[in-house]
Amino acid sequence: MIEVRQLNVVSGAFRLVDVSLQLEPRESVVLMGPNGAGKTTLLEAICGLRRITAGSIHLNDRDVTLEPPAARAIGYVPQDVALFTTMSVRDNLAYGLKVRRVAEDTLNERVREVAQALRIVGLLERSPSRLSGGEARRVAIGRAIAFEPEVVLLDEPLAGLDEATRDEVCIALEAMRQATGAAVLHVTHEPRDAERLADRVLRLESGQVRHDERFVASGAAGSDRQPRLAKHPR
Amino acid sequence: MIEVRQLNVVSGAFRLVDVSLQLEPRESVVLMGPNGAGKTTLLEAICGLRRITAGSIHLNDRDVTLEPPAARAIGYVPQDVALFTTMSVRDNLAYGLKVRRVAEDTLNERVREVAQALRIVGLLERSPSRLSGGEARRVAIGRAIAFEPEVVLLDEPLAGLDEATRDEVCIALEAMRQATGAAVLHVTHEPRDAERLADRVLRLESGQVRHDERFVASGAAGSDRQPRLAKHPR
Amino acid sequence: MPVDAPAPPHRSRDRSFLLAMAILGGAYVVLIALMVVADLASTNVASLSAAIRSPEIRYATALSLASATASAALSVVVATPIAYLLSRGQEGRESTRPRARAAAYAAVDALLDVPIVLPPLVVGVSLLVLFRHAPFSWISEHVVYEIPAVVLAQFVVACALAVRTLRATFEQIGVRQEQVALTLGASRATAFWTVMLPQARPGLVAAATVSWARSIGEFGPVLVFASATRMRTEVLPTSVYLELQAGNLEGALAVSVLMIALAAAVLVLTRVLGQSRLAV
Amino acid sequence: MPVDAPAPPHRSRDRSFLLAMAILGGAYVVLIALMVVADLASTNVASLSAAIRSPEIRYATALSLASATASAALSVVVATPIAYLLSRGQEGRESTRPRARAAAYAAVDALLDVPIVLPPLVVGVSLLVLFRHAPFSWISEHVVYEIPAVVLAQFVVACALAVRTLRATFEQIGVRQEQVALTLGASRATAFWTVMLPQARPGLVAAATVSWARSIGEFGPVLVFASATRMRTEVLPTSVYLELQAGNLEGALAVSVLMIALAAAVLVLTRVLGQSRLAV
Amino acid sequence: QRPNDPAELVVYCAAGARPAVEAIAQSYHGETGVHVTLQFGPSGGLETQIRLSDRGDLFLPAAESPYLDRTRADGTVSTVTPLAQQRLVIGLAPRSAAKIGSLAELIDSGLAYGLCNEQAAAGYYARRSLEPLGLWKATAEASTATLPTVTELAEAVRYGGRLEAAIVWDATAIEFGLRSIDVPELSGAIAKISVGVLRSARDRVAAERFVAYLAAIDRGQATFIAHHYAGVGGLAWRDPAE
Ligand SMILES: Nc1ncnc2c1ncn2[C@@H]1O[C@H](COP(=O)(O)OP(=O)(O)OP(=O)(O)O)[C@@H](O)[C@H]1O
Ligand SMILES: Nc1ncnc2c1ncn2[C@@H]1O[C@H](COP(=O)(O)OP(=O)(O)OP(=O)(O)O)[C@@H](O)[C@H]1O
Ligand SMILES: [Mg+2]
Ligand SMILES: [Mg+2]
Repeated sequence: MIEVRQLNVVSGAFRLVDVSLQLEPRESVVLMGPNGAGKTTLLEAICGLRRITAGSIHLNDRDVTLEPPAARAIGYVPQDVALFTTMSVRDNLAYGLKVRRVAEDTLNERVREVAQALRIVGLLERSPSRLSGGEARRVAIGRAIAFEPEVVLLDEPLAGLDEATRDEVCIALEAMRQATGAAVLHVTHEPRDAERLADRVLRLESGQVRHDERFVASGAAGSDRQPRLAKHPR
Repeated sequence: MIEVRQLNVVSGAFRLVDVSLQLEPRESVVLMGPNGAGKTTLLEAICGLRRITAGSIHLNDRDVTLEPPAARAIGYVPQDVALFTTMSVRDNLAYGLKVRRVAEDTLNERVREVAQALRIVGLLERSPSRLSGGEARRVAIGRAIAFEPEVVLLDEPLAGLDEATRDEVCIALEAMRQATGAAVLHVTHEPRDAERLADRVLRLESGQVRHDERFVASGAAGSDRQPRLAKHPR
Repeated sequence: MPVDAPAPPHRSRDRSFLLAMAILGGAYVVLIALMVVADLASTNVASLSAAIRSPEIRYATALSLASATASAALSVVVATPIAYLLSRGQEGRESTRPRARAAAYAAVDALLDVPIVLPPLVVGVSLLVLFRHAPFSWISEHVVYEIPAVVLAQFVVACALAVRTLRATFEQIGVRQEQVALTLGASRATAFWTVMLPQARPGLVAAATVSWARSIGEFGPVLVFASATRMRTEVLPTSVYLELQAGNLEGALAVSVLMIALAAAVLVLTRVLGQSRLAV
Repeated sequence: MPVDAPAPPHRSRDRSFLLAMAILGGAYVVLIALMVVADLASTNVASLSAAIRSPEIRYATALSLASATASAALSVVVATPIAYLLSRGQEGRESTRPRARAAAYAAVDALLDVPIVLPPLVVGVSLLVLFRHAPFSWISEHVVYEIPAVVLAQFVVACALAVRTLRATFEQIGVRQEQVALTLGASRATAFWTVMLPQARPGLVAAATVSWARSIGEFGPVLVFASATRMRTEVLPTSVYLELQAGNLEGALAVSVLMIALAAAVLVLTRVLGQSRLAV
Repeated sequence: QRPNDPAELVVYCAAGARPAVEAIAQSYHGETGVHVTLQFGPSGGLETQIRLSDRGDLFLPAAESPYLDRTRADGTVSTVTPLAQQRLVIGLAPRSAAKIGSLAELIDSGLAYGLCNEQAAAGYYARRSLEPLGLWKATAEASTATLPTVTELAEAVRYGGRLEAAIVWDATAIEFGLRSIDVPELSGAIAKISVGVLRSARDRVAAERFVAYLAAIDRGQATFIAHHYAGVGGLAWRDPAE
């Protein structure tokens, strides 16, 4: 569950003013909006990577506005991928589990699971520095979901993926959501992805978030997610 | 004009074996293929950034296989954007003109033109470090085309652009091609982009390049480019 | 306006650029090599073997190696947090009191150059002066003129050099990977250990190298603060000094050559070991 | 298996980590500050004003500033190509003769530590010995015991420190931006000047700082190679040494304090100027 | 310090005097079992160490004046005992063929020669003896370089290449293999090497005992003479402890 209330962020000349949004558990929401609308800024603020000037952020009914990023337990896929360059792909995937001191066995199994779902098993021992764009993106996704966070923020997770992989990654993300009941906020520019992944679509434009009428309908109709939502009435 | 003959590149465990392809002047060709197929590797080899183990590369009927990158005069948009972090956006755009000692006036005008076409006029005095993903991508495109190269290699130039901007960038790229008669090789994963931009679509798969039948038809039918191609019968 | 420069100039320009660089840099490398050759030519095998057989020199060698290693380790350990805090602190420019903060940083920064700027003997004198006063005077008896003084004297200068090197390194490294580590649940400490430090590896190696080399070559502060007592606080630079004072240039150069050989062996070995670990 | 750590420990752990770092690093900063205070306390206004009024000290001040600046500039100019070639050369691992290449690098690398490892007096002696032989002997009369000797003696050591710092910096910087510059038509030289060097700015600043500071504090090599002729080759560290020889501790510390003040002023000023240019 | 053990003595010793003093300390240890710890350094540096550390028993600088004069004046050192003496000479590079009979000839010859800074003993004595003769200014002005210690100066003449001569101690000249030339202008420049007992000495009796040994004509002084210093006369060794 993510709730953002009247969030204000200043980033140089750019500012987000009084942005509010709300995600139920298990809900998958797509955030769209033109380049430079502040989508990444918003996600980073939710992660705790941006100083916010006003407003509050609640995750699972806990006010985390002043918490450090680590306390928020968010699975975050940055737009710029930002893999850990000094670790192998395996260690990148395992990072969130290692810092939680997850037992060796569980950890290895979980890494294998994620790698299989994202089709990066063959890359596990490689260094991230020479991965192709699409490979790197998948590792970033795997790193964010391996520790099974309850809140997942994905900043253009499908950018640079080929068609076949895109399908598989969508399936993997959906499976992850089913398994953990996480609330997922995606950023994408691709209406197709929005249609496919979203229970709801939000638009960020001139600093304001609003429902996208086009997608609310199709998203609600085109998926079997509504019932599940009902099971978790906030 | 780009001609690649029997190109071999080794990159760790990955290798491109005997890749050949050919682009006429003014031709716009889209290169597709799964993640990790070697598209970026191929583009970098054409740019002169990879040591090639066999084969040759010809640009405008000149064998550039042993030339340094600067002598090839290719407009290259890297997949990882790689803007010059220590310069303003304006200086990024002007870089290719500056190193060619283009007169101040021409340079300024050209930068303005490109910035307008790509809708980044407002960013000109900014540092690249805080640009949004889509903004940065557009700057990278502008930097590559500002000096009006005769050969342009674009590695996923539209990734991360919002829909409206994507249209405008496509128009700008098309205008550039009209104006300079450049041969353009795009990499993309998006069939829509392929359809829209390509005279022809090539597929790179398991180290081999082949025509994509689906797109050859649609590309030829759906555009008015065939006549222009005919005017330059190589 | 397609601008197409002709091809050949490019390649030859690139060559002459690299050549110019190689000449400029090579001149210095050759100068150093010639200095070493000059030293070698001015000593002789007899002096060298006398040096190696002398128990005083052996003791000094052992003490030099041990103290320089201790001092370098200490330097890196202490310089790392300083350099990290300085480099990361300055990024938080949106501070509430930017002026005061900037002034504090400038002051600390200037202070950190003091051990490099101070003439060597004065570093030793300053330490002596310091150890006349509490709380240092409480342990003065176990430090001044004793082995801990050797390490401390070396450390004071070496650490300042390590800070400079590491700070440049940390400033070069972006915060992005650290940020992602934080979102993944790492505490700042964990992010620092697992993400930041591995990225800083070349800088850490350079800092360790430079502080070790400086420590082993350190003379002035050691002479004043630890004294030059044979078989107790005599390190190799002290041996060299004493030989020079006794008019034994061959002996002094023999010990210097020994130092060069030792240092080269240690540094190359460390590098090779470090490299092979890296190459995995 | 959603793992959700409770909140409070995170923040307090982060705090204690930063605190631990601040304490570890702060200890050194405080130590240096105390050394400066100790020096200040052991001198007096009379000695200070005597130092400032003495024409010899004034001359030494001017010579120190000028020679250190020359030496630092020269160091950065020479160290940059060395560091660049070393850091970029090693990346081309797909070389035809990797073994030979690696050995050559290791040798140059070890050589570059020699001026840091050598005890100060030996650096001076080595230079003296070198200048007895052609081709150096041809210009010996204009160098040895003259002002060029001051600069050369400072440069030999300062440059080695600059190389270490810059090399760590260059290794930290990826080749990507340089590569893109090449595709845009830049020669390697142009790419180096316009793309590489600006990225290396923190390292260049650190290298300049450290070599300037080291040059102004340099004593042993200057003493031997340039002598301590008053009003000719006397620099501030020599003045300090002479005061110490004369048993005038207050005077020696007064000159030292002067040096610290000068160096701090210069370094802070440079930094402020540099920063403001950067802040655009 | 352990009271009953053979006491350990700490002696601050000018680095230039190391060869002689080290030998003496060794034989003293052999004869009495007392361990003598020698701390070497430039005399002025040692003086500073003594003042700042308030430790040690004896101070043996490169020359009595000015070091022991100063320290005696402020009470840092009490009794001062002469051990040997040396005189200033012109040291010529071993390879040099120059024929020099006086300081004036040296100045006129155009040979590059060096002096010691007057803060060091050798410079101090040179000035003190040449100033009354009205020669100091000319000597200083015609010199090529001034070095802060006499050993670096001698080293420079022997190996350095540029200096051909220098005003140095006779003992130093011999030690560094220079041709030592007595000149009339410097005939009065004789410096005593003396040892002073420090105020900080914990066991004055032990300190005086070693001083006696150092000064004994058949012990310490003999060694100094063997190291090219001139003697100052005195008594043979009689252990005061017996
Ligand atoms: N320091 C700054 N000064 C001025 N503008 C800034 C600064 N930092 C960020 N911005 C601007 O803030 C806007 C929001 O950036 P953000 O990365 O959040 O956009 P986005 O919605 O993620 O865009 P994209 O779809 O391209 O990724 C951008 O226009 C960016 O240029
Ligand atoms: N040093 C290496 N060792 C092993 N594999 C490597 C190495 N360097 C590159 N590769 C592999 O080469 C393949 C080609 O990479 P390239 O970046 O050219 O792919 P791409 O077609 O551009 O993919 P994408 O669509 O994801 O951008 C990738 O699978 C990559 O992992
Ligand atoms: Mg974004
Ligand atoms: Mg690619």
